[in-house]
Amino acid sequence: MIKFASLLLIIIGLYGILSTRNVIKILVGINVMEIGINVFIIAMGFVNDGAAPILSVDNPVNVLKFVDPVAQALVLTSIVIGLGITALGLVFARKIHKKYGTYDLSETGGES
Amino acid sequence: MKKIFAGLLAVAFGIVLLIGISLNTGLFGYNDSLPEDGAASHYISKDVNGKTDEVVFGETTGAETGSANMVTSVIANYRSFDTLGEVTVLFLAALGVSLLAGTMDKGRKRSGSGFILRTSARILFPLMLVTGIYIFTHGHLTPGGGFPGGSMIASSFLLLYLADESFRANVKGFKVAEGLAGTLYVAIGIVGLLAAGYFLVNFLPTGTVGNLLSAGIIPVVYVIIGLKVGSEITGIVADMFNEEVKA
Amino acid sequence: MNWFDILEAGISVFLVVFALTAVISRKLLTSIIFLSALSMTAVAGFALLSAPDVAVTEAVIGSGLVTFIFVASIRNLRKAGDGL
Amino acid sequence: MMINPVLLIAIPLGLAFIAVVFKKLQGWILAIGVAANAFLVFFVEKGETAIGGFKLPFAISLVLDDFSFIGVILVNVLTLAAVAVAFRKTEKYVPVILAGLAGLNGMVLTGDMFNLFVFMEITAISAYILSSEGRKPEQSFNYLVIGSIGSVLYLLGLILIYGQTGTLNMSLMAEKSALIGQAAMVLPLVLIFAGIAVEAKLLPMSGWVRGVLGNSNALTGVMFASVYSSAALMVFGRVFSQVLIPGTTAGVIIIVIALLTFAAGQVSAFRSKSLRQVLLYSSIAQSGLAAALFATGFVFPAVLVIINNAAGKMIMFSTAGNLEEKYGTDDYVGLGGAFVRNMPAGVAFTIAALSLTGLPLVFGFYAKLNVLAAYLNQGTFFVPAVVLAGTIIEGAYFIRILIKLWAPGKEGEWADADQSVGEKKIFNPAGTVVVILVTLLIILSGFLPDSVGKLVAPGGGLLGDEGPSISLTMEKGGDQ
Repeated sequence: MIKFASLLLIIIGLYGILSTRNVIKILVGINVMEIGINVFIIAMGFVNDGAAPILSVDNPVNVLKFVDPVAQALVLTSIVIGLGITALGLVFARKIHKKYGTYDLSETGGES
Repeated sequence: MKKIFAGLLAVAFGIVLLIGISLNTGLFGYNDSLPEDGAASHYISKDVNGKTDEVVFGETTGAETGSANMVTSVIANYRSFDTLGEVTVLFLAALGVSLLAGTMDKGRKRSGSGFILRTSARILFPLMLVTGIYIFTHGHLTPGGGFPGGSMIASSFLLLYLADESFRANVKGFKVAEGLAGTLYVAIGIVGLLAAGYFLVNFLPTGTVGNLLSAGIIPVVYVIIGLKVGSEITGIVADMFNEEVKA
Repeated sequence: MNWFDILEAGISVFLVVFALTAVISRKLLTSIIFLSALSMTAVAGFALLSAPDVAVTEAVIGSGLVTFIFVASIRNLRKAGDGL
Repeated sequence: MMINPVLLIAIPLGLAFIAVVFKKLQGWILAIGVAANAFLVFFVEKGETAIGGFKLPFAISLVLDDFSFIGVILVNVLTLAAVAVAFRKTEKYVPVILAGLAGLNGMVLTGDMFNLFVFMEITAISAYILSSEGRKPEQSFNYLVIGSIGSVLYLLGLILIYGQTGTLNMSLMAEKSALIGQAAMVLPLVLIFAGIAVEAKLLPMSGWVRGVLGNSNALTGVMFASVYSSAALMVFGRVFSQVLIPGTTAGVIIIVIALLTFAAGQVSAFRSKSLRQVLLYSSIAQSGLAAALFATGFVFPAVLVIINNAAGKMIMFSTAGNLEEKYGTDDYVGLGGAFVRNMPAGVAFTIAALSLTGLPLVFGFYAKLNVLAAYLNQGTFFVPAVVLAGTIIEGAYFIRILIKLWAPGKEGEWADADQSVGEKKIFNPAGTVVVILVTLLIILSGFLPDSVGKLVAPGGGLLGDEGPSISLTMEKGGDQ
């Protein structure tokens, strides 16, 4: 179910990006897509009734079925990349706001 | 009009996506076990280099990676190169923000921060700082690691920032810390290259799985990442916050 | 229908509802708030799928810092008087 | 003394971090970093080196074979050229250029698909920051949006393949993905294609090129048009002709999109007025051609096209950037006679234009001939026809520019003083030396094509294709 929901998130995020001219709304759309793909990766890496991949005092030995640690490593990297891209996008948004007085892309003369 | 066009395009993309994935791995349900000789199962049983004896928490010594938290072992040992690349992405983002958001505005008037915010900030700041440091020093034992730990430190500075009138993140100090942490990370890689012939190799002993100093260079790498991510995000926050007030 | 399936269904519904609201809402502040709510639901999803590392990171970065920098950019809108 | 290829990534990265600490020495740090990389690239150890001391299929590896050796040389040498040509403009962007250089080297060298994603992100972010030099924030924002969508799609495609094959290592993934059924592989292939297509300027994802390259100066123009695009195309080549060989359906989709990009690029270049717009559309067209060649498995001709495009565009974009800066206009009607005033730049630009069109006695001729011969040997006639038509259009719009810039006066006589623009030196000394050097290389390799063929593909072929499909050496009985 979560796998299907995360795919819907990616589609909704794409719709969010394409349907608006407001810079901040586009960035929200990008973040929705990022969250969608991150949840999808974890859902792909999940194993039915698998345990969190951490050895600890109560499950010291690799006997249980563990969830895929590689998928989680990929998502950790992807989340922080998403933060970096969003921060940069917001700075561009600010410069657009300073130059054109609005967050709306339609007044910026489009393809110059 | 634009919305309808966007809607159609998104729906078309969605249909292609869902059909393609149903052909590929199916839309519902999860797999029952990891691909048998895939990378994941080797990372879990820590037998990539052929040492196949059982890894027991608290007893095994000298395992490939001493980290009990397998995700940390993947991030800081098996695929440490990804994390180095990852830290560079954040480094560039912080650099871009400071380049494009312009310089700090000296005389900025700020909306006064309420009494409640100031006192709660003083109480919360040390707590968040300590939690952040705890998280990234115990990255190889408990969930969480360099990234959340570093961000928590940044959030604690953010809180202080919001609350305190005169406090101004000494951005230059953070930039220097960020640069040094980055250089240190690359230096560890090069030392590994010179010492044992592989870039970013784990040249410290891995000790017994489970106790604090048990994972070779993982704690060192995670402390560096924690400091670097913390200073970078504080830099982003400081630039964002100042610029915003001046705009 | 054991507890896992119920939780899973609930999180899936919330994910889609929050995402739709974040994308469709007219006011910027509303869409940012629902983005933050979406991020928190994702944290719950990660916890359910036994990925604690990712849940901690997404909580601190996703709902914490991303929401902050969005709100920081929106705040100067109110000063500049642009329609929210 | 052979060095470990990882140093090509570690040195610029370490220097980028140091450059933030020592603000005052940034100029020197950039010069040292770029020069060191351009020098060390020729002493790099061939073969596959693992990172982190773990056995290969489960560790990240850097693969240096003949194919990525050319990519690494292109990236490092052309970055040195770009920095030399426009050194004044780099003082704000020293850590960005160095980190970008590390990302580019990583992209070309890596043997791991997720590591490739991370390095593509590093290169993309450094490109977004460099594009802000063009004073058009909405264009940089547009580039960021398209780049983010591309990276999400790439990640989605990669995860689907990882779910099936269980590995991220390129060579292991190549073996395992060959066993998976055609139907299951179409979507992941198209998704990964969409991810790489952004940086490689291919049609559906190349909306950003006009805004970003249209406002580029001498530094960013050269970086985007020759350095970044060569790296992206080499990555496209490695992924689609070695790791995920497209089956019939996915292959047709990719080839059609690539050829459409080629055709659309040539036509738009013909119709555009400003110098940089002509050049950026020509770059899109060349990327389309190279992508089509890779998708059909002709690796050697594709690499020749990339080298030809990289060298040519380096000269043309640095000239165009400097012309725009000095004369203030980018419209080649207003730049009439500019070349008469700047003889070296004019000659270099002309040679580069001839080489891109593929006229004899320059390197481009050997590249274009290999492209046509590869297709004709394979027996397809439609694609060479498209390529030839595109070349004719390309010749038309380049000749039109050259006439305007050499002899704006009436028909058939050189530009006299009053018609041409004022006397302005457009290249700094280092830039002139670099431009002349590259021009000589283009001419020289035009005269000795087969030795260039041996240099590019010493083993007679790249990534398993059959290598030079035509021999131009004068003595009878060439090797083919």
